[in-house]
Amino acid sequence: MKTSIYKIQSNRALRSDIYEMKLKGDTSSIKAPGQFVNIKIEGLYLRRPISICDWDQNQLTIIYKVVGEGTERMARMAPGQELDILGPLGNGYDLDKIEAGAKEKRPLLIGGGVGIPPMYGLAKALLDRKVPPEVILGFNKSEEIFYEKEFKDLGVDVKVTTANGSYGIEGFVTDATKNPGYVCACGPEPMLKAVWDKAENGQFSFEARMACGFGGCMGCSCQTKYGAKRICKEGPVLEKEEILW
Amino acid sequence: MKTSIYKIQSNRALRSDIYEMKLKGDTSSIKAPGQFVNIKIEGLYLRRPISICDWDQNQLTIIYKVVGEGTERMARMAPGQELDILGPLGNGYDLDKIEAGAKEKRPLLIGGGVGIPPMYGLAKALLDRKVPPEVILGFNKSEEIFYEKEFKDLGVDVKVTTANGSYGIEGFVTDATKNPGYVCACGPEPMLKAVWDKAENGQFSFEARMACGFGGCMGCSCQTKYGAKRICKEGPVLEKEEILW
Amino acid sequence: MVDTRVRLSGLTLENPVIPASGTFGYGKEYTEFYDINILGSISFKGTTADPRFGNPQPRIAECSQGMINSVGLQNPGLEAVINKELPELAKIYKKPVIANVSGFSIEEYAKCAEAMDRQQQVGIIEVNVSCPNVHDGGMAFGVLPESAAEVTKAVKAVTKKPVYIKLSPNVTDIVSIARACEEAGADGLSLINTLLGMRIDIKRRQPVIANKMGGFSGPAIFPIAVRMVYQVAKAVNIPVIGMGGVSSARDVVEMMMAGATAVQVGAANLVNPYACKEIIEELPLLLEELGIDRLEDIIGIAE
Amino acid sequence: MVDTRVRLSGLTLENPVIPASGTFGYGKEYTEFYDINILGSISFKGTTADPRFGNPQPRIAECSQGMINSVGLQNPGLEAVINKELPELAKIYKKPVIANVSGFSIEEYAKCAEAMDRQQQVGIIEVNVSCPNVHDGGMAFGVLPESAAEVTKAVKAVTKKPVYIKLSPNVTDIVSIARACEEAGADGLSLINTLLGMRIDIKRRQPVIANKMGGFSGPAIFPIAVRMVYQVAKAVNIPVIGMGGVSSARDVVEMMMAGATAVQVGAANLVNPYACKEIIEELPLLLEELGIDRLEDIIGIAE
Ligand SMILES: Cc1cc2nc3c(=O)[nH]c(=O)nc-3n(C[C@H](O)[C@H](O)[C@H](O)COP(=O)(O)OP(=O)(O)OC[C@H]3O[C@@H](n4cnc5c(N)ncnc54)[C@H](O)[C@@H]3O)c2cc1C
Ligand SMILES: Cc1cc2nc3c(=O)[nH]c(=O)nc-3n(C[C@H](O)[C@H](O)[C@H](O)COP(=O)(O)OP(=O)(O)OC[C@H]3O[C@@H](n4cnc5c(N)ncnc54)[C@H](O)[C@@H]3O)c2cc1C
Ligand SMILES: Cc1cc2nc3c(=O)[nH]c(=O)nc-3n(C[C@H](O)[C@H](O)[C@H](O)COP(=O)(O)O)c2cc1C
Ligand SMILES: Cc1cc2nc3c(=O)[nH]c(=O)nc-3n(C[C@H](O)[C@H](O)[C@H](O)COP(=O)(O)O)c2cc1C
Ligand code: FES
Ligand code: FES
Repeated sequence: MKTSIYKIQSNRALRSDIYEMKLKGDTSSIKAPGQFVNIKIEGLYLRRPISICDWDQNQLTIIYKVVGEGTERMARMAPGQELDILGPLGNGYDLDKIEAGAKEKRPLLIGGGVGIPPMYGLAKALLDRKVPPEVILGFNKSEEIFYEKEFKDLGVDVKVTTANGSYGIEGFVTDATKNPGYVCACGPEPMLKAVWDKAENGQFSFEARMACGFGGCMGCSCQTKYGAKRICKEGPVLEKEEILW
Repeated sequence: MKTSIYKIQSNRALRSDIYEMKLKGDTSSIKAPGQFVNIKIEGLYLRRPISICDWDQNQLTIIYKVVGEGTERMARMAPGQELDILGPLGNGYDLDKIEAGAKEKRPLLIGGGVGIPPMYGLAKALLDRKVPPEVILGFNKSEEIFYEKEFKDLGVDVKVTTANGSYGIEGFVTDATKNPGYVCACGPEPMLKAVWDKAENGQFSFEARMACGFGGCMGCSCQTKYGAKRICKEGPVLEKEEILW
Repeated sequence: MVDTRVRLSGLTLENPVIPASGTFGYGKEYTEFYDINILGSISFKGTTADPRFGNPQPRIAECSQGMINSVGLQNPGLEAVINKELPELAKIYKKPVIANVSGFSIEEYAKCAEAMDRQQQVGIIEVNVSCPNVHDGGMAFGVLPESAAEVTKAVKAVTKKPVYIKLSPNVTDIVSIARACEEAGADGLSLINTLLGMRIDIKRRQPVIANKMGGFSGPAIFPIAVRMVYQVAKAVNIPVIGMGGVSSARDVVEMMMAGATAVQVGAANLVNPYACKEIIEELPLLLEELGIDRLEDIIGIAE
Repeated sequence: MVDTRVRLSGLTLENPVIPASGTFGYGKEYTEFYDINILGSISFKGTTADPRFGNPQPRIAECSQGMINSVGLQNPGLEAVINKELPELAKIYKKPVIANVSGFSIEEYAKCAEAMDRQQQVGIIEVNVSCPNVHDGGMAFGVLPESAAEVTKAVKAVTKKPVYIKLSPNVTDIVSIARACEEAGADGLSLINTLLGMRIDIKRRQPVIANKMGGFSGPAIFPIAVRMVYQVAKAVNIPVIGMGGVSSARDVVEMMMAGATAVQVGAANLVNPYACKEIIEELPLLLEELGIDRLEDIIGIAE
């Protein structure tokens, strides 16, 4: 964990309000998919936490949705610009546990909205381990869909759900699976809860408003079965059995 | 008076801590030398007031000394960058009065340190009126000298004083003139006071910490014989006889 | 079309955006930038009975996202304001204005208010019991419920126009002061005035401001202002004009959701003379984006 | 070489830079960024008698040049702090530390202080009578001279270590509270704690923070902190630890010229984990530039 300077290599709109940014810089400390980075944006006080979507030796990919001032500014950034980034942060998904938990059935990765990006890195990591996952991507409507092709290009099974049925399976991510076994999920809290209710076991990634992102302020703490955990440090990924709703 | 966007054309060091910046933009409202502009600097709250040194149809020249955060940032700016500038502001020198006041002797322009830049524009304006001025430029030591050549290139008489005698006349600006007649001066307050004591008549340009620069806040008010005046609006140039020390 | 009107004690403003006292003079300087008749109203520079030069120079200091001023109520005095400034203001601005008055004694407040009561264009009298820039008096009245109430009563006794008391944020319990003013008959409250602040010039090893301390305002104080507007609006039944760091249409909406019926814009005008104009233009677009048809519906909506 | 040492009640700090309570945990997280032994001291997270989770989520909001937190004194409780956190802190940090303690009753303050009195590494006990994030108690003690004095006396009675009272800025007259603490036997004062602030999410039309209000800190509050440190340092004869928005060596110098003997850095650590390190490295260079040989010489130099 450290702060370092990354240079923007590309910053393209995947749809009107979702961007994919590729950054060149030191990725050597990234330990697991599901970790995140904390991005300093000139003129704003707090850094902005964004999940790592993908990385290789010296390139980092993030995907972000424009929801406020920080992400608006990010959307206007141009290749060549440098960013002060703190990371990698958080625990990320525990691949050993996924492998162990998904002996009978294939692991199921479920992403909703901007919970999708970390599932991409996770899918790749599982493929590397020869534990090919199944993937469900949830959207509200067909116009919102992004990264379906990128997942398919990995060679994994991908199901897409849309709440209004305009594409893929009509309904929510939970409508695309009957008896989910070991699930890794990231997305809005109501989705996480619905998946949690159904899944046998798994890992769930949470969001919280953060000040530091590295465990210094207790701003992001949540209650778990094993006491308080910091989403930024002991999270963002929690085990199914420890989660208290 | 309005805010508009100017583009930096050049930004060169005249000496280690003094820079000359040329800006492209609308100069059509400039009425007189001695007016100033108020520059927005990204990340700082208040604008920075800087005198207009020179201008032509679409170019503005300013000269500034690096003394704090704002001017430090300006020194790092590169050609092509755009600046949000409010101006022209203030009254500027009254050329009619100079002409009327300098019937017997030539008008004497005295600039000290960063009080020198407005004297350049003033000298040019007086030359245009066929009222060639004499100029005295005051510095502490020879290494501090700037713009001597530029003044000479205008074809005006220029005397340079240095406090330590390392160049030109040893002493202060007042040591370079016996019986100054009509004087226009800009520089540090002790210099203005010394010149004011000696001069028959003239116009003196003052500084004040400003919030708005256009008369809205009363932040810059000073007492004069005729009541309170705003340095940014009724100033920065005051007549000799109205100044209260 | 979005309805941006708001009502303040019988006055209907076209929009809630009002330049704050002391940052807009009597309007004249801003006519060079835009037609000031777009403004909801104008709170003009604080008037005292006698002319005042104010405090010695320097009286401005920069801060991170804000500024300190120690202007100290510079104004030409009641007579000149009424005979010269207000007639000139009437020429350039056609709506009711807010007369901000100050004083160093209860009598002075009453004297100023009484004179303002007779000015046709004055729609509201805003009583500044909270200026941190005058040594005795001024702020002292605003930091205790009793003295704030006393000023309120004295002013109410001499005017039929709505009286708004402008509160100081430099207090332990702004709600108790707000309540005291309401009980004393205030028709509304304006808050917040500046926070007492200080900067030191580390090269000169001296305070930047000649008066040492001054009034701190600008975006930096916005979260404190929102908090106080929220607390006060929940506690009283009279309208609150919210201010403190407002610089954008978003800030206006946030202030109103906290409980403000109208909003004043101070320091923002100084660094961007078009600030109020930009806010007024942006406001209907933002409201549309947020799905708000009638601006008045959001007053105090945040629970 | 510039001498950056400062003395606090018999303790000599190598430099005046101390991470502020609640923004540095027990130091561990920061060891990943730099060797924390460069720090003048550390004020660790506020301790209460019992473990506390603190307030519900969300408890962080962004502001212009600052932030609001409503963490609400999350800590593992006195026993765990003493048996687990402090022994671990002793392994990674070798100098005396500042034990920040809180309470919901006079007895709780005394209990925490008494336990801290027995901890060898604790050099100073910092008594937080000013947390705005706990509903009853906490801040209430810090807003009245009488109750602040009462807490001071109760803590002084149970410890021989220097006792610093941490004051709230959310008061009308901080000087009266400072004086009351001094008279009650305080060895020093720490100020300021956070200002009570609030933000509203205009899309959700609700306060951002679950608890509605929270403690506002960061560069935005610096001018208020400088003013209060100046007022208090002039009024008392005990050392003042200054804080509130300090983010650079320049800020440290300004705070000390206002009267602080040492300086705490809070929010700045959160947005830049290297903040204290950078300040400590920059400080001697800045002092040299300003012609200051001995840092202690500038304490309170601004008149
Ligand atoms: C561990 C983690 C991973 C994330 N990964 C992604 C991702 O890969 N892609 C993506 O689009 N978004 C992601 N988010 C959400 C993202 O952090 C917010 O959308 C972003 O901070 C909004 O910033 P803004 O300035 O545009 O919005 P504003 O609303 O202006 O932000 C104001 C403040 O609120 C915080 N905030 C606002 N929304 C959220 C949120 N949902 N979660 C946490 N803080 C928030 C901001 O960080 C900032 O401090 C992640 C959040 C967390 C905690
Ligand atoms: C009418 C006028 C014309 C000026 N013309 C010039 C010029 O042509 N060239 C030049 O180099 N300087 C000029 N100055 C001074 C210039 O404004 C300051 O040097 C500059 O604002 C310093 O900014 P800073 O951020 O570097 O310093 P900082 O000290 O960091 O500034 C902090 C605050 O103090 C203000 N301030 C600091 N010094 C002064 C000062 N001397 N006068 C007014 N405000 C100050 C700044 O504007 C800012 O608000 C002029 C000042 C005025 C009032
Ligand atoms: C330069 C200046 C002068 C002010 N003069 C007055 C005044 O005369 N009367 C008054 O009630 N408030 C005065 N104020 C306070 C403002 O009206 C307003 O309450 C405060 O600045 C907070 O708003 P802001 O953060 O938008 O500036 C003044 C503020 C500034 C910056
Ligand atoms: C996240 C956070 C937690 C805090 N927790 C405590 C605490 O436990 N005890 C305490 O005395 N102050 C606490 N504070 C206040 C700080 O110690 C400091 O007084 C305040 O933040 C002002 O300094 P700053 O502007 O540098 O942050 C906390 C501040 C923050 C930002
Ligand atoms: S955000 Fe600071 S501890 Fe998690
Ligand atoms: S700087 Fe505002 S009136 Fe002169």
